[in-house]
Amino acid sequence: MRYIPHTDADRQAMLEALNIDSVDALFSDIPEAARLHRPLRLFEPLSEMELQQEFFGLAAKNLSVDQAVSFLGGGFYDRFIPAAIAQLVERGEFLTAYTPYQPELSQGTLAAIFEFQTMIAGLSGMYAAQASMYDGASAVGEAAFLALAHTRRPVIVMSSTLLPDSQQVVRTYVSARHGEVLTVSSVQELEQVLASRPVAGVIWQYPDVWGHVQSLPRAVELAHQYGALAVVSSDPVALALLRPPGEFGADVVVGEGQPLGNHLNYGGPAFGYFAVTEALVRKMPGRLVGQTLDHQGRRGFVLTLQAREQHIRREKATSNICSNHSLNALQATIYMALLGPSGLREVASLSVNKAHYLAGQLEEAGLSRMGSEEPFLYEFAVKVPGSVAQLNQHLLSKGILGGYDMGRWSDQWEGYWQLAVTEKRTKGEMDMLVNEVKRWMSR
Amino acid sequence: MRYIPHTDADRQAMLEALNIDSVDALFSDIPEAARLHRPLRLFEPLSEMELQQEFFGLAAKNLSVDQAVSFLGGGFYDRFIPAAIAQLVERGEFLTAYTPYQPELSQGTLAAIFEFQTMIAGLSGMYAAQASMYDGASAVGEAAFLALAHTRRPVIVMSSTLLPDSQQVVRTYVSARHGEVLTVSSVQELEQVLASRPVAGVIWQYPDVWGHVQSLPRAVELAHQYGALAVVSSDPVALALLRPPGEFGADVVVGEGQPLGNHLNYGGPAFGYFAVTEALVRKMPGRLVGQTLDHQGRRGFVLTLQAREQHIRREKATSNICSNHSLNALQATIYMALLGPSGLREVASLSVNKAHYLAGQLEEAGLSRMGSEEPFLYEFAVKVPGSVAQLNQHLLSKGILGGYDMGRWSDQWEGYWQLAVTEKRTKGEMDMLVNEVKRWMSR
Amino acid sequence: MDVPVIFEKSVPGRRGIRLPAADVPEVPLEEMLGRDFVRTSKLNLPEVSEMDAVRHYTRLSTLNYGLDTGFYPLGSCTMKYNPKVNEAIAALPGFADIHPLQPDSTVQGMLQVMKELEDALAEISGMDAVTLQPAAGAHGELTGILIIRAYLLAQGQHRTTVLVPDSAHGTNPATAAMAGFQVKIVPSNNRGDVDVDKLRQMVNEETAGLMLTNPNTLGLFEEDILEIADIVHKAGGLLYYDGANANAIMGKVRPGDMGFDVVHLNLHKTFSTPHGGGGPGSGPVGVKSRLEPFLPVPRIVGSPDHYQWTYDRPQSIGKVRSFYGNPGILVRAYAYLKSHGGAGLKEVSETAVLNANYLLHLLRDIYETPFDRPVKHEFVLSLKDQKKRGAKALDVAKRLIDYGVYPPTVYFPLVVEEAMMVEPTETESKETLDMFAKAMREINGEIDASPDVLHEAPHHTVMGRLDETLAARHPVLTYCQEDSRAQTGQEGHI
Amino acid sequence: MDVPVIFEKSVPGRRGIRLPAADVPEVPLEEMLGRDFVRTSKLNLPEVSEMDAVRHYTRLSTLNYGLDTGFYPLGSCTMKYNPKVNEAIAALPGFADIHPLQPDSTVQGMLQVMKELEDALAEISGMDAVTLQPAAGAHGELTGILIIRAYLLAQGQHRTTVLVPDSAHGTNPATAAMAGFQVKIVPSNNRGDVDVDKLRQMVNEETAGLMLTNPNTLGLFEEDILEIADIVHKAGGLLYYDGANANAIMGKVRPGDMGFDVVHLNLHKTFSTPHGGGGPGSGPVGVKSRLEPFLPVPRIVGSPDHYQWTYDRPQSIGKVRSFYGNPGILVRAYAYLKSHGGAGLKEVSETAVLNANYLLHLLRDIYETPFDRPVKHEFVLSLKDQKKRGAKALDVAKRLIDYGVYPPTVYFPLVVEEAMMVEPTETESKETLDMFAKAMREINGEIDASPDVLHEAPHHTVMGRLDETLAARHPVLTYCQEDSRAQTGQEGHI
Ligand SMILES: Cc1ncc(COP(=O)(O)O)c(C=O)c1O
Ligand SMILES: Cc1ncc(COP(=O)(O)O)c(C=O)c1O
Repeated sequence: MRYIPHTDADRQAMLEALNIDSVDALFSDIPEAARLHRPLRLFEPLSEMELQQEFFGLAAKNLSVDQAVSFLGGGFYDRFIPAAIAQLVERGEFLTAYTPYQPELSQGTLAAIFEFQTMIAGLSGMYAAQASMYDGASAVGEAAFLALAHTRRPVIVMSSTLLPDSQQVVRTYVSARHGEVLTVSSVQELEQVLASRPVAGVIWQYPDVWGHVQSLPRAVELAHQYGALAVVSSDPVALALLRPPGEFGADVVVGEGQPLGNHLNYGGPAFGYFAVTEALVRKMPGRLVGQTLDHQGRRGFVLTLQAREQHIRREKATSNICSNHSLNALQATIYMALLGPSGLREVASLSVNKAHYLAGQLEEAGLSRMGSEEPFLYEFAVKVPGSVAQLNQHLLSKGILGGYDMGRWSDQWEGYWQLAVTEKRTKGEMDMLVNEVKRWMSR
Repeated sequence: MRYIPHTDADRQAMLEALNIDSVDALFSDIPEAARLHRPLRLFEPLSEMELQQEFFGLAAKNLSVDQAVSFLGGGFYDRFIPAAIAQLVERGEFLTAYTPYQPELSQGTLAAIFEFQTMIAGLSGMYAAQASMYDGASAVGEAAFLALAHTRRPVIVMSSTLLPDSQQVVRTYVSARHGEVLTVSSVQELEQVLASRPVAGVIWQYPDVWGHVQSLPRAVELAHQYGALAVVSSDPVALALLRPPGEFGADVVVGEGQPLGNHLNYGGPAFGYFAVTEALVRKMPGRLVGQTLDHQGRRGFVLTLQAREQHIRREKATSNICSNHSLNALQATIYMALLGPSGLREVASLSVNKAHYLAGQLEEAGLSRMGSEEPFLYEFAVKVPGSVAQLNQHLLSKGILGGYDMGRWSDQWEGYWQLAVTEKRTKGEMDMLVNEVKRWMSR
Repeated sequence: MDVPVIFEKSVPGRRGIRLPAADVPEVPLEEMLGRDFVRTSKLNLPEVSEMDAVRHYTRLSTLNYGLDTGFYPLGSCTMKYNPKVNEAIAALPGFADIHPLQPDSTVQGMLQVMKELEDALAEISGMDAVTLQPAAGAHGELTGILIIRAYLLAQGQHRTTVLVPDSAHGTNPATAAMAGFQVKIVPSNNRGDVDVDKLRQMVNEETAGLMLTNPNTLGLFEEDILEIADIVHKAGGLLYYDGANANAIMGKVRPGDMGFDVVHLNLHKTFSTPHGGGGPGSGPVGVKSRLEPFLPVPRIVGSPDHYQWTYDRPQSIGKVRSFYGNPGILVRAYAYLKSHGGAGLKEVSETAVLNANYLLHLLRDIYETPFDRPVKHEFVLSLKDQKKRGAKALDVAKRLIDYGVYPPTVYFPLVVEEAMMVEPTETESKETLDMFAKAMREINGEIDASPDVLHEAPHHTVMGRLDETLAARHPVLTYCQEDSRAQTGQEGHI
Repeated sequence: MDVPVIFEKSVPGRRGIRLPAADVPEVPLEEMLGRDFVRTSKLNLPEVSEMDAVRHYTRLSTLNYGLDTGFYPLGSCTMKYNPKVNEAIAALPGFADIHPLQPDSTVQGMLQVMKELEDALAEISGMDAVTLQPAAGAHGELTGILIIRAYLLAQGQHRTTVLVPDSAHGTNPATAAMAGFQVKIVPSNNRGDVDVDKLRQMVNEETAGLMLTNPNTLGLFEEDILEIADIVHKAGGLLYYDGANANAIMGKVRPGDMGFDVVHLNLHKTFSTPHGGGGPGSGPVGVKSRLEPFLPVPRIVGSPDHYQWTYDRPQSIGKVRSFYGNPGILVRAYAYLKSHGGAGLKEVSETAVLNANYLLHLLRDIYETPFDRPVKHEFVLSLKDQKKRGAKALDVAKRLIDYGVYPPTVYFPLVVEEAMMVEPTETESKETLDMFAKAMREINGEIDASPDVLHEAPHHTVMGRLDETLAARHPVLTYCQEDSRAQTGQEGHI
């Protein structure tokens, strides 16, 4: 087979050493009744040449954002990715290593995670960050867990403007702990709920699905006033421009890391990040890297505070996470190193400038923005006169991946069209979009 | 600018250290009259993001053999390239090193070249091979030089079935040395020429442009009989199946290395190879790597026999080659290591099987093969009833890159259509080709 | 020399990647957002040139050891060769550059990959339906346990405990607890198997299920598996299969045929996707048909003409992460499956088991094997004797580094004293196994001859043994410019 | 440990990549070809698994030092950062997977790149027409010299000598000789420039031309260039510009404006394409309009609507290689140009020159500079004094390796005793230059304090100094299974 090095002679020598005739002897302890007595019903094996051809064909059946003009967002963004990242991340020493259990052979991964933790803590304005989560949504879920465990209260309150998938994951996760999840649509509602029950954590998104930011300070304040933890979910690129959640007093900041140099990958793998205040460091899920010295006094790095984790604490662990999304975090680390503070700020502000241009053009065309009294960054929603699905269908025929049909998420948002604009979109592309929208409207 | 690290402060500190106000002071020795007093008239600089977009657009204007079905050959073949090669060759330590002048920091490159020399010598059946030439055609040209210098005779005879570009390069190169080049179409003609003049070298191709092989032994024999060197140009993949030129007594074996794991690259970079008998080792152009020991007796590798080369011998050097195509040779080395003897043989014999199928189908359709009495490998030519250009145009509209129109090379071959079939072509693709040919013929 | 960090290369004002100027009017940020919402604190990212970054991360990579470096017999982790072609495939823009919210009609190739992978994993595991959503093994466990709970609840059963053998991986008890269950530990018997009698006594009407790895973490096949399944099922519980060790059984025996109701598989182990220094992975979950309604949403439905996502699953446990899982990993795993086919997978498992038994054979006269049985794809040694003679499992592990090998897992499973867990995988050659055995035998000799060579190992790495206690006592978790070195060992951050 | 070679990993019968079975009938090879033409001798390729190969070449790479490893101030080689984005661009199937014999209509994107690159190089060098065909600098030289000869012959002039300064790179005299010219060496004066008086005496009706590098290999700008051009032109000869040092002059002065008639540029130096351990490169040649008819065929003609190749150039020197040059390299160079634009290139040269002068400034009080003048992008030190004190240029070079730096070029140019030629390039930071100067100063101190440290350097590499005499005396140029080690130093192959 493809990747098995054994020659017939090797196999024979090994069987002889074991004093058996066939490998079957090594499987004799499997109960006869359980064994599979037929071949697996799968495909014929392909050589690498055939495999390449087959998968080139499959890939060609997908429309990539390199072929179309995309205005999709919702946590994942079509951002520019510097070419250097792939060529570094693909190096076998990074790509094919396991979790850095043996620090002497893993300083590359460990040092990079240490850098990552530093960058994320800085971006979010928090004391410390861990090595990575699977994605933004499960990071929100784990933050809910942390709040339940830390406060020993049973209720999680989340904003209705949290990303849809994050909301669903919070529900799934919190239900596992027999907790209750409530959704609120405003800080007023939030205050009512907090006043009515013992709330463990308040989860807010910043900027939220409409691109809004203004409710955050009050939400954090209220959470603290009622003894709940304030959990904030943020697109990390936005934090290059926005006052970081930590400065508003957030206890936990989490988010989807894809926009930091990770490919869209149809939703994964990217990574989630998780940052906390000093008080909560030992409550964080997942791996943490710390600085230390070797016996000669040289600085190096190790996995640390492992006593929190499942392999030590087992049924008493706060989280079961073991493998995380280390390579994706490495991609983000290199991305942030390549861009630096000015580059990341440029990415975000270009996106803001362009999104505001597009929003303006659409408003002129008669599509009013959701919450138009509030400022927004580079993602926003407009009300479409008619079927968003049909509009998107029209645009697709012109090579445009239109915005997200918010009605698919909730009936309440029927007719709302969520558009994200990144630094990659040009004025020409936006004008084309606007023209096609107009044309469709006057159909 | 893009890749200059200097901050304003750096620049200032350096100017101060030099005690000058501006870098212009460092250019004051350039005569005023020669200086450029206007900006260069080039383009506006592009950021990496714009650059990616621009070049994606340019690339999209080309039809790649991944999008079409190609039957083009002529020294360059659309062969299967294992994915592992790129990921190894792109490693910065290989990619961004210079010629291995400092062996202590270059053992990777040196050991790989040593392996390459071994593989090429073995494939061609020769005593030794050097580190690489620019391409097959210039390798043939350098072989002609070698023959002129070695025999001190003024005439090079080449077969008319040598690749067109190789023929042209031989003419250019030999004319530089005030030598004469004669072309012969058969071994009979060859004998006449040899009998008539003092010939330095006879250049034969094996298999030749028609895919034929049978004339080689006699050509080598005749060359030697008349005191000329026998130079053979061979597609290295063919040598996995063919008795190697060295076993027929060739003095020099050269060829185009692209088929060994190198991309088509619109003709370059690939590489040329150059192998010789023991007697001619010190006459070879280019770099050679030899085995040696370090002061602790450990085996390592160095550039050796450099006394042949331009940097030592200067105007007395036999060749001026300095940079070669090392990275392409590394690609070939890894390719040959991955395929091994059985894999390379499979590549060649699959191509043979498929080419013979196609030739049979075309003959059935009424297109007779050039030299149909002679065996061939995986490249052959057929006579097209009508305009090859028009046939190719028809095929292109069906997504097929048809064979080469030999009439473009020489009026003599008007109507001949050279087809190459590699392991990548499927029966289905060949049947499609044959059907379209038939359809075009009955237009 | 200290291990470098990028912040130390930073020079104020130095630039790597720049973005173009805007082609639209500038938005005055402070005016637009309001003062309170504009970032005023410094973005503490490094300021380096592109070449600085390339050199730094190239250098860091050389401080790492991967499968591409050499033998990596890390028990329970199935460090088999990660095919390069799968990387190239996953990087194709048609897979890497598609947005999760694109219309289904524009991602038919990806949906086909995912659907066919679901079907293949169902066949391999003997289950009826598979979800690809979980991001890793532990995540699959959580998903599976939530499915079990949802199923039981739907039957009106409020069962509260999950049974886990004492040899289980830490994620098993952690998962059960995370999902709100009480965890009860089932002891192993003196053959390394689950103690069936004890199990029989432990099950009752509270039992939601049993989580089991088979072959278990000792590398031993649970011979009584059918009886175990029977006991749990008769008590009304379900059987959960931790598929971390599936590399031993493909084409030989299927969890579904052993009686398991829910299975997770680790694509980053059995199906060769690279581990990336800790992830990403993928932990698909397969279930028997009666559990199918409870799988996470969305589900792929349709036929090769047109696949699409459906959210219409009223009994679903919901979502465990955003979108659909890790498609970028799924593509690689599917390419791996396509390279092998059914017969190929069987050969994979047979060879993995042959390699483990062969290697154990080369070591067993010197290193104690706590259970004298044929193993499956990995084995556990007990270095009790070596410890008595002066070298702990950790010392032997560290010394192996000097022999050019990544050390096996140590101190797991917990049921074996001074455990060393070796998993060679099928992609390693006989020569490599012989080399490893030779190293292990030499090291065993060194214990008596020159014990300090072991205690001070490794000797040739960029760092010697690192002080983990120091790291934990005074955690320094982020880089501080002031004096990074001084922090450590003097005053902690916490 | 010996440096490994792949053949030592070979095991008979082991397989890496396999091909599929044929989908057409098998051709009986021996029957078809005839016995005499079928290969019977063993194909001596290694038999290894894919993982073996990946590990072996990964390991070999780690024995190499590249620009991505660190500072590489190799004089005359312009080892500037090789942008990664250019690699990614060149690897796009639209560039990498197109066949040279495809119809022009199917490669318009590539032809556009090539045509626009020709135009840009013409503008940068001040020439009227450019061919992209030559594969490297030396190949460009050959092309250029053949063009000069063809031009002169077309004027009915049979001129037989080419003048080359004594400071010239070896390829210059080798090229002239290769092209059938007699080579005459022009001495340098005591300022490091061409001795104009001597030159005046040397030119005559036999003079076909003068080959010159400017700035020359000493890093000095030939101040008398206009007079030199005048002398050669008046004698009826042409001026050839070796563009290896063009990194010093972009946007500041152009060879065409200095009086050069033919120019080659090294895209693998000035325009940042990676050197690949010795190549591939690209050496386009630019000429003044009267030489244009002699450029190699084919030429690109047409307009942005439709570019095409033409072979209709009756006076052309013909071809110097197959097809059109190295388009894969041209794409990278064009991407580099597009990233910079005119102002950017000027800044490149200004910074390269600033860096060289700054670094020289840090060293000149300790290391002798034979010519006390501002330099351009590189400089040459003479280590005569260090040699007297006990350490040759080679010793200092080898010792630099221990400081983590790739050694500069040594013993070239030949006109400087114990020469060390340093070219920092513009992509290196002030910190790196300071670090290098510090190392050089420390090493200078070591010469007196502990000379053996230099003689035995390098100390931390995988190999110590290698015995080059042994290698040349008993050349072992291929791997022989029997006893590879034994060959070396006992009986040579030749
Ligand atoms: C037996 C076993 N179960 C579960 C896991 C957890 O898998 P993951 O790391 O993918 O979450 C592991 C990982 O090492 C394992 O070995
Ligand atoms: C001054 C000079 N001329 C010519 C050359 C030859 O260039 P290439 O190696 O590209 O053939 C070099 C290369 O080092 C050089 O430095």
